[in-house]
Formats: sequence, C-alpha cells, structure tokens
Amino acid sequence: MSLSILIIIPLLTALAVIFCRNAEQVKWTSLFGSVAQLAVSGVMFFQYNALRKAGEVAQFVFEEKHTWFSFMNINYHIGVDGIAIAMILLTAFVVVAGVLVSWNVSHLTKEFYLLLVLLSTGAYGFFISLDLFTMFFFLELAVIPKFLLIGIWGSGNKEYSAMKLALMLMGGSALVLMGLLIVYFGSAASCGAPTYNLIEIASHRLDFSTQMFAFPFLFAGFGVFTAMFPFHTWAPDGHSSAPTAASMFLAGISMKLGGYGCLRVAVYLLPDAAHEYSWIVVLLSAIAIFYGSFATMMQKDLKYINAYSSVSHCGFVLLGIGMLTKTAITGAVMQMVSHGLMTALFFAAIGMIYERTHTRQVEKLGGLLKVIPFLSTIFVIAGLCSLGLPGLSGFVAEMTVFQGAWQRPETFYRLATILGCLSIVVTAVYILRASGKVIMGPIVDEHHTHLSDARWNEKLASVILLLAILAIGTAPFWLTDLLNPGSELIMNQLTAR
Amino acid sequence: MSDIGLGHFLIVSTMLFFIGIYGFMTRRNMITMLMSVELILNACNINFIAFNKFLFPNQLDGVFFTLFVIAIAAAEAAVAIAIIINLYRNRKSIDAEDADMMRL
Amino acid sequence: MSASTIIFYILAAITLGGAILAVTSPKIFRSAIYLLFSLIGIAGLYFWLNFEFIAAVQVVVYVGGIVVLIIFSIFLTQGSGSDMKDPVKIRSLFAGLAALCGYCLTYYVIQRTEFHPQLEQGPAEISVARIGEQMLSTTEHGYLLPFEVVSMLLLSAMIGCIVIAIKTRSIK
Amino acid sequence: MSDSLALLLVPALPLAAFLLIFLVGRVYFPKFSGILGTVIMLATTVISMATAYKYFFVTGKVDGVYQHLIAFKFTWLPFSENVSIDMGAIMDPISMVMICVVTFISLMVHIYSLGYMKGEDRFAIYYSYLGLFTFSMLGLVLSTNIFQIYIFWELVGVSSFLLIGYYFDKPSAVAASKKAFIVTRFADAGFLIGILVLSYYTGTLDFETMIARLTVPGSELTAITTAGFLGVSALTWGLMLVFMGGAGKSAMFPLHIWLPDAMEGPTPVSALIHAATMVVAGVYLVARLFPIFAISCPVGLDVVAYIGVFSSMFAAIIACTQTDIKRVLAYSTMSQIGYMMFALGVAGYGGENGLGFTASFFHLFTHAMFKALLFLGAGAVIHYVHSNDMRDMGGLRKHMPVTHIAFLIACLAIAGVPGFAGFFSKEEILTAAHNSNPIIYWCAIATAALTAFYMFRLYFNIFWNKEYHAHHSDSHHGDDHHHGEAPWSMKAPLIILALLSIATGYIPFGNFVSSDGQALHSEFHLTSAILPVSLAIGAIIVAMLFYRKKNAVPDKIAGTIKGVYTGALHKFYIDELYLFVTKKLIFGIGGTIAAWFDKNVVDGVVNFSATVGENFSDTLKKMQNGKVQSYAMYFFTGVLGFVLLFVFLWDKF
Repeated sequence: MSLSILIIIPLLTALAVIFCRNAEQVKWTSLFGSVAQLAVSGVMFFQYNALRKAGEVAQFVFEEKHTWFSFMNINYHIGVDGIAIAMILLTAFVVVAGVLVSWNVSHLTKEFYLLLVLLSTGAYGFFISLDLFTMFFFLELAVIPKFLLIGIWGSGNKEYSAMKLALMLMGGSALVLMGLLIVYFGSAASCGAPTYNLIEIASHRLDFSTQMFAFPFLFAGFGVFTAMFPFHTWAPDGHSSAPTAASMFLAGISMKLGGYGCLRVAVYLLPDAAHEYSWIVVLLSAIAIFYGSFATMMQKDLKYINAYSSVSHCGFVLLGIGMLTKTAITGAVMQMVSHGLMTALFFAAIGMIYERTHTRQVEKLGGLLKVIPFLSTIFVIAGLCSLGLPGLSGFVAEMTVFQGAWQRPETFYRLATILGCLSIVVTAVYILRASGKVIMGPIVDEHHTHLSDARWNEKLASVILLLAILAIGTAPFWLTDLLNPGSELIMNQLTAR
Repeated sequence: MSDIGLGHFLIVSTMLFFIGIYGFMTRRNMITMLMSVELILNACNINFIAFNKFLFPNQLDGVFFTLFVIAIAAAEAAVAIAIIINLYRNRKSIDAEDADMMRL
Repeated sequence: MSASTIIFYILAAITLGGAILAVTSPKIFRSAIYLLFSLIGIAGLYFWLNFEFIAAVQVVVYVGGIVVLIIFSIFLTQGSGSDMKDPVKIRSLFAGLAALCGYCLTYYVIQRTEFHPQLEQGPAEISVARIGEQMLSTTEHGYLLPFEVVSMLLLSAMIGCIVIAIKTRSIK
Repeated sequence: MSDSLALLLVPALPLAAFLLIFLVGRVYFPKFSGILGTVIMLATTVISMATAYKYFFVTGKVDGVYQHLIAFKFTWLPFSENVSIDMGAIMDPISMVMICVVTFISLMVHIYSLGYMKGEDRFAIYYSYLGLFTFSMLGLVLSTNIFQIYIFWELVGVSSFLLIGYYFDKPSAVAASKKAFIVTRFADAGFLIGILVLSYYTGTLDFETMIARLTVPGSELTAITTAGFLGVSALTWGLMLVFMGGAGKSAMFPLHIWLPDAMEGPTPVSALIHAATMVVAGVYLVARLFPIFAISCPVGLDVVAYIGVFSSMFAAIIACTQTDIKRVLAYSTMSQIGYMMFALGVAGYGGENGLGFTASFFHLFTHAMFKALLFLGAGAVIHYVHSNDMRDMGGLRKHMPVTHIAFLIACLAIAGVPGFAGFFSKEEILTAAHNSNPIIYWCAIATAALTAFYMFRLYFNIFWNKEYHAHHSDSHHGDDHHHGEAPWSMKAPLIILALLSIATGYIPFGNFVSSDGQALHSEFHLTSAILPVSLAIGAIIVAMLFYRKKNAVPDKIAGTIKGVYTGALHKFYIDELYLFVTKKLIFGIGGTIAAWFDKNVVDGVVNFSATVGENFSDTLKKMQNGKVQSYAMYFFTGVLGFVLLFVFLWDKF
C-alpha cells in the first residue's frame, strides 16, 4: 500500500472541511475522514504483520522516496516499522476520539476542525518520515495549530498558556533543527555527502565527536516536546487552558512526537553519544517521574492533575529510552502508546465533566457517580489506568519499562528504577484522592444533582479509547510483537560499537 | 592668497557641519531644526567652492553644485515651513517631541 | 600674517560663532538673527575666494530669502521673545559628544588625505557670463539638464507648499 | 472435562459474570443479577471442587508425591527470550485447596448477599464486583508465574477497593477504600522490586524454574547470594521485598492499618475478602515460594515468623478493647493470619520439619470457614440491629436463635475448644512452634488465650449481657423493623458454614498438603494440647464472668491497666503515626516542595526569560519612538560607525 495515503486523507479532509457549508457538514466530514484514517491504519497494521510473517526482513516497509530539494539532498522519503505503526494507530484512535469529543464546539466550528485535522496531518507525517528534514517539516506543522487551538478556543489564562506553549515548543524545535543540521553536515564525513536520509546515516555511523555534539541538541529539543524535566512547564498550563480535544491531542499525540523523536533520531542515529549521555537522561527522567507525581499531589484543578501526571508518565518513556536495553525501549514505546490513549481518555472525561459542572476544581466537585455514572466510570477507569492497574494498558507498559530498566546493573540505574517503582504509590495517592473526592463521596454542589450523562458522541469517543486501552492491557503480546523488531534494530545499533 | 589653503576651509566647513548636526539633534523647535539644516547645507557649499577653487580652478562644477544646492535649499525651506505651519495649525505646537504621529 | 589671512580668520569666526549661537540661543528670534550673521560670514568667505557671484547669490537667497522666510514663520507660529523649551539633557550631551567625535574623525581624515591640485592656474575671476553660458550649454561641461530639473523641482516645491499650507475649510 | 479446560473455566466464569452483569445486567435485569451471579458461582464451585477432587485422588499423586502440574500456560507479555509474563494455571496441593476455599466462600457470600443486599440501589454492581473479585482471586491462586500473581494481586486490590467503597457516598467508606488501596499499593511496590530482583538473577519469572534455580546449587544461586546491597544478599532482599507485598495484603504489622478500616464495606464483602480469601494471599505467596525461603534463605523465614507472631499478639491485644464488632473480627483476622504466617516461618522443608507448612494451610482452611461464619453472623446481627457497635446489642440470643448457635460454634472453633475445627489446626501450629522456637511458642499460647477471651467477650456482649430493646428503631423503621431473624438466603450459609466449622477439623490435612508433596502424618499429642485448651477454657470462663451479665468488673480492670487499655483502644496510635508520616511529612512536605519548586524555580526560569525578552523588546521599542531627532541621532551614530569602520578597518584589507 502507499503510505502517502496517511497524509493524503487528512489533507483531503481538511480541504473538504474548507468547502463545507455548515457546522454539521464539517463535523461529519471530519469524523468520516478520521474514521477512514483509522481504517487505513488498521489495514496497514495487518498488512505489516502479514509482510513480517511472510519473512520480510527490511527494517522499514512501504518505503517511498521522491526528491524534494535536490540541491540540499532533501527527499520526501517515508516508510514505517513496527514502532511507527504503533504510533500511527495511537494517533488514529486519539484523532477519532478527539473529533467526537469536540462535537459541540459551536464557536468557529470549521476552523476548529480544520486545525485539528492539520495537527493530525503533522503527526502522521512525522511518524512516517525517514528523511530528517521532512520529519522536521511535519513537526513544525504540528506545532502551529496548537497555538491557535488554545489561543482561540481555550479557557482560563489562554493567551499566556498558548504563548508559553508555542514559544517553548518552538524553542524545542529550534534545538532540534540545530541538531539536525549538525547531523546533516556531520554525515558528510561518514556517508560521503551530507544527507538527511535516516537509514543512510544509521548505516554509516557518524563519528564520535559529531554524535556527542548533536545529541544534547536533539535530545533536549525533543525533550521539550515530551515535557522532560525541566522543560515541562508548558504542559500544565497548556493542557489546562486547551479545549478538550486539543488537550487530548497535545498529551496524546504531541508529547509522543518528542518521545518518538528521541528514540528514532537521538538514540538511533547517535548510539555512542546515547551511551555517554544515558546517565543524564536517566537522572532527568527519574526526577521527572518522582517530582511530577509529587507536584501532582498539590494540584487542585483536574486538568493540572492530569497534566502533571503526564509529566510523570512521560518520565517513564524517557527512563525506558535512557536505559538503552531492548526491553526498556519496547517498554518506552508501549508507555507512549498507553499514555497517549489513557491521557486522552482522562482529558476527555475531565472535559466532559467540566462541560457539565463548569468547574474543574476538585473541592467544588463531589459524588458525581450518582449523577453521571457513565462519565464517572470512564473517569475512574482512566484513573486506574494511570495508576497502572493490570488489565489496562498502563500496567503493561510500566512493567515492561521496569523490567527493562532493571537490566542495567549499576547502582545508579537501579536507584532510578526503584524511584520509578515507588512513584506508582504516589500515583495511586493522587489518583485516588482526586477520584475519591470528585466521583465518590457526597454531592457537594446542589446544582450538580441534575446533570445529564454522556451523549452518544461522548460515549462513542470514550468507548473507542477504552477498547484500545483494553486491547493493550489484556493482550499485550500483539503490541510487543509489533514493537520488538524495531527495538531490536535500535538495540543492534546501540550495541555495535 | 598667502597661507590659507584648502585645509583651512575644510576645517571651517567641518566645524560648521557638526555645529549644524548638533543643532539638529538638540533643538526641539522645528524652525531651529530647519536652521540647523541650512547650516549643514552651507557647510557643504563651502566645501564645493573650496574644492573648486583649490583643486580645479579652471572648472566651474563646484559653482554649479553650490548654485543648485542653494536653489534646492530654498525650495526645501519653503516646503518645510509650509509643513511646520500646517502642523502648528493642527497641533498648536511645533515641538519635535510632540510630532510623534509616525509611531505606531 | 597678511591682511587676507586675518580677514579669513575673522570671517571664519563670524561664521562659526554665528552658527554656534544660532544652535544654542534659547530665544528663537535671536537664533534666527545669529543664523543671519553666520550666513553673511559664509558669503564673506565666498568673496574672499573671489566667487563674487556665488557670494551674491548667497546673500540674496539665504539672507534675503530663507532667513526672512524663517523669521516670518517664527512670527506666525509663536511669540519671538519667549524662551524655547530646553533641549533634552541627555540627548544634548550625547549629540555634543557625537558631533565632537565626528569632527575629530573628519579632521583626522582631512589631515591624512593628500590633495593634488591641478597645476594649471584658472582665471582669477569667474565671470557671470561664463557661468551663464556654461549653465545653459549642452556641451560636455554644460549644466542645462540639471538646470531644468532644478527648475521643475522649484515649481513642484512651490505647488507643494501651496497645497500643504492651504487652509482647508472642512477642518475647523 | 480436561484439567486445562476446567481450570480455564474456573476463573473465566466469574469474569464472565462480572462482564455480563456490569455491561448488560446492570441496565436490563438488575434484580435478576444476584441470581445469575450465584448460579455462575455455583457452577464454578462445582467445577473447582471436581478438579480438586480429581487432582487429590486421581491424577495428582505419582509415587506418593503430589506433583506440580501445569494445566495450561501461554505467553502473555514477552520481555525477552527467557523472561516473560505467562498466564497459566498451576495444579498443586496449595492451589487446589485455595480454589476450593475461594469458590466455596464466594458461593456462600453470593447466596448470603441475596438476602443481605436486597433492595440496595446498586445491587447488580455489587454482584459484578463480587464476580470481578472472585475472578482475580482465582487467577491469583492459580498463577504459574510470579508476575501473573502480581497482576492478580493488583486486581484483587482494586476489587477490594471497589467493594470497600461500595457505599461511595459515605466519606468514611471512601477514605477506607483509599487507605486500603494505597497501603497495599505501597507494599506492592516492594513486591514489584522484589520480583525485579529475583527475576534479574534467575533470568525467569516462572515459579517452577525460579524455585528450581534458587534451591539447587548453581550459577544463579551463587550469583544471587553473592550479590548484595548494604550487606544483605540479593536473595534476602528479593524475598523480603516480596514478603513485604504479602505482608501488605495479609495485614501484617506494620502494614495492617488498612484492614480495620476496610470494614466499611458491606459485611459479606468483609467475610469474603477481608477474612477468608484475599487477606490470606500473603500466606499463599510465602507458601508458593516456600522452598526458596526454607532451603536458601532461612533468615527470611525467621523474619516471617517474628512478624507473624508479633502481629498475631498485637492484634489480639487490640481486639480485646474494640467495641465495633466488625473491627474486633478484623483484628481477630489479623491475629489468625499472624498465626498462619509464623507457622510457615517455623517450618522447614520436607518431612517432619514441614509440619508448620501443613499446619498453616490447615489453619487457613479452617479459619476461612469459621471466620466467614463469624462475619456472616455478625452481618445478620448488624442487619437486625442496624448498628455495628456492641454497646447497642445484647440479649439477642432469643431474637435470632439460628445466628446465635452458628456464632457460638464459630467462637468455639476459633477459641480452639476441642472437637471444633480450629482446635485441630491451631494445635498443629502450636506443635510446630513448640518444636522449633520457644519464644514463638509462648507468644502463641498467650495469643490463643487472648483469642478465646475477646471472642467470647464479643459473643456475650452480643447475645447475652443486657436485654435487647429495639429502642433506637422507632419511627422511621416502623413495624417492618422486626422482620424476624433473617431470610433463608442468609440463614442457609450460616448453617452450612457452622457444620463445616466443626467438620473440616477432621480432615487429615497432612495427607494432602505438605511442604514437599509427600504425605505428612502428624501425631496428635494429647499432652501438648492440655495447656492451650485449659487456657482457652479459662479465658472463656473469664469472659463469661465479665460479660454474661452487665457488671462493672471489666471497667474496673480497664482502669487498673489504664495505659495499656487506652493504647490498645487507640490501636497503639499506629494510624496516627502513619498519618503524620505520610500526610504531613512525605506527601505534605514533599508535595509542597515539589509544587513550590515547580511554580517558582522551573516555571520561574521560563517566565523570567520571557520577562527579560519582553523588557529587551520594550527597550528596543522605545528607540522606535517616532521622534525625528532620535532617529537622526541613531542615523548619525550609525554613519559615524561606518566611517570609522571604513577609515580604519577598510585599509587593512
């Protein structure tokens, strides 16, 4: 199949949205487009599995290459491996749910959906790119719509948040660009001519000094996207001001761009530097995990709670990447997928509750299970997934990270892992505190006694995400089978000194 | 003609020029700024004449330039004063500090 | 020291002194008068260099034209006797410094440069007729075209002045 | 029916019940859900008993040794080639005993709840949660893989959380459910690290492989015993951390604080989860890893023994002072689990040394019967009186005769009066303790006496003491308060369990369960039984004197040992200590610091850089002020700069 379909469908959807005449048409068009995309992603997943089963050994399949700017050796070069497919499936799920959740956006509906679709285009493009420049192009494409989504449809201190988010992410992508340029010019020595081609750079290992030079830029740059400590502060403000769907996209997709970039570009292309710097990565992620969870405990706003817990959870992604063992890397990708789905579900639940109660303050809410049982159940399930309950995706991912992380025998790495393990207790504390107050207990506000439960679109969105979470949580082997070849190749790159 | 040479004239004109510059930058009244500009123009004129006299005595280019400059200076003064008067009518002030409509 | 030298220094002193006073005097009308002296001093310098025609033009246009224009505009815009607002302190300091630096720099350049005068001597006196002929000639050293351009410029400036200065009725 | 199918069905049926009721039944047939759940549970019970029967009497024994059979196993989550989480079902004596206990008690509770929970709003939800719990517990006991046990460990934790918080609009219930979850979660974090330690050195997560590698000398065993941290070997660390998980679930001191509060849940739930099944998971876990403990890490076993005996005694003392009948039972549960723990702790591997192992499981088995009975009886009482406090009760023997008799049998059983089930199992434990460690033995004897005392304190306070007046059930309950003792659905389980509380004692348990799989014939020494039995009977008599009729003696005695009494009444202030350490110290200070740091330092830097940028741009903006003269000045300065550049630098090129 042609991978470009993954970009063409959203673009066509965007085009169709532009020509829609009213809000209803816009919504249905976007929904149709995103469902089509989900279907295509699913088909791709099965085709990929079939190919692998048939003995396909190439690292990337469905490759396509067209020259874009020949004088700088920039190509439109795309292809996927298992890791990319997992990320694409995640994106497709989150996008469908996001489109459904936004059903009653009444202000500038067309523009809202247009931006959502554009954002998803950026994400898809990023995940399938094999050319560093193309990758960067799509990364940028995913940043701009966020600024507008928060700035226009946001709530609270939205201008500040939008500005902060856009500036920090732009700063991050500036670092990424620097790193990419270092890699590009550094590749002249090893590949003969400067190139952006990921496969080519990987197969001709860059020289050590270039790696050491480029790694901090790339890792910090992508780290900003994935809310790495101490570059995480855009996340809480951004999430809390963003409209529901934007929060979902932000936490579910956008933060994953960073994680994927760290893995695919920083670690894969710069393996020697990754070894050298791994202690810094582990240190930062251990701090993020523990510190994020403690910071979460003091939050009073539901969205802040989830945003800080995202910081903590994304710490697991970086921890897994920083440990540089195969299991840990697989775990990191699983954690990305799992966290993407779970946090999207959580944000969706929070958004739906907010839409009804008009408050997100924990102390102003209470006893919602009695009034809106469906939404409350979704909230609790998302919370349980976040605290790593077996049967839901969070557990599987975290355990894989821990198991992989423990393979590093040095005391420092062990301590980081133990810190990670202990953070699941803290996670339990804040999740239960929040859900104990909001969902259970007596009803606090008497206005809340007549709330209406979820509508069809909200139910559908929740169920779609929930199914994906359960699919990973109850039968994780398909996901590991999908990811393992990819992480094995990264591992080979890392071990071949 | 004794011992006064080109250098002397140039120094006089330079001094005049920078006095004009100083005036232009410090005077807040537009009319005095205009006067400063006249000084600057005159400093140039002196240069033209001096160069013509000392370096190319058998040509007249310096003279012509001086003439043209004088003509243009007259025109400039006329236009400037017209603007100043118009400004004064509208804002009751010809202080350069007050004339900041260009900003934003 | 010959008399002509002394005369040069006197003229230069008038010019520069007038100029300095013109840009520093707190009263605008006086400032205009000092400017007048300065301009006359310049005219004197032209005389000293034997450019009588230019000197005459200088006197006629500047002294008789522009300064008068300026004085009229002063009358039109404000009382002549009152003090003007003081210049902004920090800026005048800075401007003085800049002017001084600029002067030093230029002085240095003038000192460093060697001028090479064309050796043949020209006529001691430049006749008005020669100026007139050359200005309207179309030969190599003719200035007809610039002359025409300047006349167009003057015309347009005149029209421009009228347009700008004309009182529009709508604005009251 | 093949074993693998049967053991697949055993956990799958309750799961199906959960899904069916939660997704469909809740909406479409809420009333019928209870019956549905019970029927499914009955089927599960039958299947599991049949499987156990087949194992014990037909297939399990080869050459006189019970085998570890794997009914089925599949890879669930592969980590690397050798290390993977497998899902499977193991068949060995302890798992077979456990599935019988779990399914049977669960069935009793299902039946009992039909009456007890009747008319509740969330009746269907209740049954679905029961199904979820039963599924998780069965998955736990059938685990073949240490990570599988961890998975189900968490799942029973969450179902316990859901059931404790069943009355979710009651803040105390919510707090209790949170507490239970978080405390056990903390213990589970230790468990997880323990798993990581063990799996790292053994290179497997599979129980059998792990046990084999850690009991037979080999490279793995050498590696794990030589590697160490803080002077303790990695093996001990690993096992202790795993035991920490077990201690958390089994409410061993100091991780016991959640159990008394967990009584906020509906009483049948307490009977099922917090008395008979989930809380013994810790015992089961230690038993599962018993060969490693016994052969390679005796130090660990000593720790288990001392923690067990201390918890047992500690809980018994507290139980003497509590007035909430469910809390008394909760502490009694903790005490009895302590018994099982130290029984494991004093056991050795194989032969006569393994008596403690057998005794522990024997006690687990009998305890499940009479403790469930006690809770269900207490539930019936609470159902009747609408209060948990024994001061509101008294003289109920005439009002509820069936419950009274059942409760008495249970009390006699737990007190260890000869002829009842508890006597046999306790006697075996005491013998095992006597054979190995005198300190533990004497503590155990003392605990046995205390047990008899507080149980009969409870019994007399409920059923004798003062006459019962339904004074508090006035207007709002009206006439239908005196609805008689209890419906048959509640009485039937009481009767069945009462009979079993006597009968199970006569099972020759050593024939089936022993540390090494071979039959263990324990002789019964009459002499050794004299002391504990006489102490127990003495304690019962004391309790009778104190509480049979209302009198002032107990208060006087409480007055004379005031310090101890107040301490015990306040559970020795462990709760307060925890609250202080966690809420104030760790979460309070840690959270505040983290939040402060985030707001002021991390965010501060971001905002500061933004402010600097803004101020800089403001300065630049001021230069663009629309004033000609300023522009002129910049222009002039610029020209000057260029002139300088050209004059001085240009020359050089």
